[in-house]
Amino acid sequence: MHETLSNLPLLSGLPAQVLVVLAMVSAGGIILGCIAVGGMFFIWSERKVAGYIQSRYGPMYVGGWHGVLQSLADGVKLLLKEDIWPEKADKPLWRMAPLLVFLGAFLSFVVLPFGPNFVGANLDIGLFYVMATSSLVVMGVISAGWGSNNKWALYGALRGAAQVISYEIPLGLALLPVVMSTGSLNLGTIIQAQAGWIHNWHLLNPLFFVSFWIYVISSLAEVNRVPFDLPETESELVSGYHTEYTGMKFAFFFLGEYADMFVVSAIGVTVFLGGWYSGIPALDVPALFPLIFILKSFFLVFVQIWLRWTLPRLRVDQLMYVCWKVFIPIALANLLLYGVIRTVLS
Amino acid sequence: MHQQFATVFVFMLLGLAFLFVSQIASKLLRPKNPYAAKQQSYECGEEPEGSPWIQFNVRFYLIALFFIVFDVEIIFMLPWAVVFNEMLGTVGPLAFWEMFTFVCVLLVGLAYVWLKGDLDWVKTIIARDDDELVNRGLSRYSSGDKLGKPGLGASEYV
Amino acid sequence: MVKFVTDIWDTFSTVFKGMGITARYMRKKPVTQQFPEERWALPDRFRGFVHNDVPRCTSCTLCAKACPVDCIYIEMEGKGKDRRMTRFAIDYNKCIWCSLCTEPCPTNCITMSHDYDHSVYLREKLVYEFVGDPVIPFKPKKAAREEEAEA
Amino acid sequence: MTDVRPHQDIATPAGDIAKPIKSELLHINMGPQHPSTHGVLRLFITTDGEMVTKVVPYLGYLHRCAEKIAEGNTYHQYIIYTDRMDYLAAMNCNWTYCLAVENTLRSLGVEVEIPEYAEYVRVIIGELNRIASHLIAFGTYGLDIGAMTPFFHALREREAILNIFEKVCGARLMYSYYDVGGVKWDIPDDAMDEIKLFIDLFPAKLDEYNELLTGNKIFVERTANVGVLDAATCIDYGCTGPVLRGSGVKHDLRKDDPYSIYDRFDFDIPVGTGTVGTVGDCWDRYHVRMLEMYESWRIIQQAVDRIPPRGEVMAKMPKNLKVPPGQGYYRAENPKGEMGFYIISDGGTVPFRCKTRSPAFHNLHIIEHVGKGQMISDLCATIGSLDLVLGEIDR
Repeated sequence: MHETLSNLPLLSGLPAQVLVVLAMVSAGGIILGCIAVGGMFFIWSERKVAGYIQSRYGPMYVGGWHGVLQSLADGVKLLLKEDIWPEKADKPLWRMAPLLVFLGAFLSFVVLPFGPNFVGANLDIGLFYVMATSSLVVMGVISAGWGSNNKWALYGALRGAAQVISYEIPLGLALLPVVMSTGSLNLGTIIQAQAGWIHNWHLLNPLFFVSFWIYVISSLAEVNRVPFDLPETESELVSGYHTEYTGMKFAFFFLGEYADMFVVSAIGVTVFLGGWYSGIPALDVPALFPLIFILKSFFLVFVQIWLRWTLPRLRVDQLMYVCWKVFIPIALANLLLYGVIRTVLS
Repeated sequence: MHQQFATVFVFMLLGLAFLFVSQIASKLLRPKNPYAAKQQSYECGEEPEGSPWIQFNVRFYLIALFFIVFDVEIIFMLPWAVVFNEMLGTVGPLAFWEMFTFVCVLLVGLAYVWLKGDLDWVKTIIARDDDELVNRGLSRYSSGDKLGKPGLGASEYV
Repeated sequence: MVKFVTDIWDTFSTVFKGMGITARYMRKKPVTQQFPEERWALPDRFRGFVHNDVPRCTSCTLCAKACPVDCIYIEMEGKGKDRRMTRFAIDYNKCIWCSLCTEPCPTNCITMSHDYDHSVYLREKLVYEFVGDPVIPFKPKKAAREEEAEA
Repeated sequence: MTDVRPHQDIATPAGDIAKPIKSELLHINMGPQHPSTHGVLRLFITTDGEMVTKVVPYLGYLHRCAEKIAEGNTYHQYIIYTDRMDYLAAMNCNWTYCLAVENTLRSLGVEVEIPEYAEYVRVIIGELNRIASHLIAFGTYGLDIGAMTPFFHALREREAILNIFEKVCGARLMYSYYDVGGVKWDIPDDAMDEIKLFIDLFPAKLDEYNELLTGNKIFVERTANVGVLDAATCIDYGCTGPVLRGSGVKHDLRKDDPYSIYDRFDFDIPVGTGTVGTVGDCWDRYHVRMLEMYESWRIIQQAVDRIPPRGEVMAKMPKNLKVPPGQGYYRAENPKGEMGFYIISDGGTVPFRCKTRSPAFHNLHIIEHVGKGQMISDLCATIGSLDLVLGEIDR
């Protein structure tokens, strides 16, 4: 990216190092803006989808057409909201929690490959990096729950911890066959393996079919969405781990959650749905790559929203049952089966 | 490569900057009117009974142990998965059978904890010394005894 | 093992069934109304704010007696020909829209109107005074009463 | 009575006895401001991790002294207070109270002849309100389990019923429509058309609910075998209505002790059968309500078919209703269970005492018994399956 910057007339005289840093900062700024705008868009679309599923309109007034700016108005409202802190809270932990949740989601965006050249940091261990940063969220959840000195929050945090760490295993195991196939953890390389016609997508490869389903369901659990939204079960735990948060702190939890939704969807698109490729070679022009990638990710986000407004939620022991007795054995079997097939075929 | 990680670092700084800027902006704009009732921990509109910072019974603490085992396993498997293709070419089926053995050993472990019942939520209220439930377990789906003390004041619990 | 597989199958099939229903609703038009712009056509019997038509009020206090929450205040001065109604007030803080007051009214002057959105900022403003200066209560004419009886 | 379970029950599947884990109990106020206590119920729960070891319900956050108010209001005036008991089925509460007054009058020698047409109107409106109440029960139960959409779908159909009620009596929640001796107004033609339309459309909606929630595997797993109440316990605690029927007891006053004109209609009493779990679990109680909506639909259909031409809707009643000295009790099957009014009269225009037997009050207290040893999520599911209305519990 810094090469592009060096071509700009204003910046052409600057030394290369400065340009590199400038490139990093501008990339970060762009992604930050995308998260804020994208997060608001997801919140708005969630409310609209929920509305239409439930035979009502959802937000309609702010911003003219179908209340598109409702989330912005809510954001401004949250910015102006009084910050209420529980007197007995463990202040440092309590203050740190929303930052961790947001940061965990934000850091994952660095490696998301929106296009061959539209990537913040093209890490060779991209997939591993995403798995690592997304577990930062659980730190935030735990510190929120423990720090707020609230019993419901405590329940939410402990459930969240058990859930997120458990579901990381099937999530990782589901991704392994693809890694074995492509021989790389670099997200760009994984996408390039799916170039060409649509049947090259890993989703349509029968060997990866089970992996895909395990990934999609586990990713729901990773981002605490229905039917796995146990950390914030609003009907049982009032609001779960963010019961005690108001104003901007609450906004960060919210934004973090929606950013996380996008991250897992984007990883799903990268690994299984052909990333930035449209599936039709004629359409694969570099200018369209980010658009295709984002549209596909939006589709997966939409599926998450759709599921949320359809399903009841699981109980905490059933959640664990599904993870340890269904997904992990199936994922392991799937992995071994894939290994056997590859070995035999070679 | 270093530059890539530097990017990650710059991102982190940017994220933190964003967080702090918005917090400070909010601090400048928002009203401030704390009082005792507002700052009470939320417990459905009642005064909180005791502290939540207790030795909490995490039934699934065993799961945490298994998690560590399995997560380490995934970390071992990731590099293997990356080089799996190359190894098929160089060492042949051995590339698979090695990992197969490794996974099988872990599967035995999983089977063991599964059969032992440690993957089940312990669906009992365990007998406790400091409670009226002394030496008595209640199964989760049983209805328990009918002689609960009715109408105890909340103060009697703390 | 069979149960394990059928459970997974059941889960997927019922989840997809539910998603089918919700997907169907996503395409349907919502049934709700955009309240301030679109308004509900109120049925004839709608029980809105109680309204008193003072010129026809005989100040007989039957409505006040019928009210189960005592939200109608009627005050009078004088006797016989000098009788004046000085106050007829309804406290909508208390009113429960039961329409019991309309039943005993001899002249049908107290009615349930079709108004329903009288929001105010102060509770005191919900005490509606119907009488400003003292008024002479309405005296139904005998002829009119006979006509009514015939009808 | 102490029920010490054999060790197999508390054992892990492999047969080991669970070993004590050192941990402390957590005391939590669940409610009055809690999303799943259906109002301002306060449950003081003691938990050991996720497991609830003790549940104590505390009442009175919505207490309005309804029974005391009855002693200062005439028999007519008290009707509007019965609206505010079970506010989700206000028509049925009105009806029960009017039945109680009428039957007290009858038992004391005053003849009350309710017109045939009024009886049909009472049945149609009462059963419509039963459907409306069960729709709320269905919707909020979905909320308790975590599904939000069924709630809105249920509200949508409930709106259709409320529109009918609005045309019939002018109010959408607090109807005060039934009167001692009949009903206050007849059903206008447009409302009758809407009732017929509702009859046509409702079964399809019911099927949709079943597809969306009842059959859902996650829902079944959450509710089957949870909060099991056996028939004997239910009877011990005085539970009635869907809670009792969910435990397999075929008890419905509309059949067992027919009042009004229920003996003329053909309908069944659904009972819990343990289709997906044990008899008397949450799913059974929930499913009984779903089936009851269908049965109510059948009753309305028959009543609409057979309703006589429009006539008087009120019996000849004195303007100032006085009940001779004496007493009387009458009960009727409300959506939540068996509601009854016990009226003592000293001969005046106001009752000397008017005691209410409200179903949800009796259904609630079983939570202390069944909540023990459940998980918090199950407790929410159990509370939801009892279908509590705090207005009626606290009165």
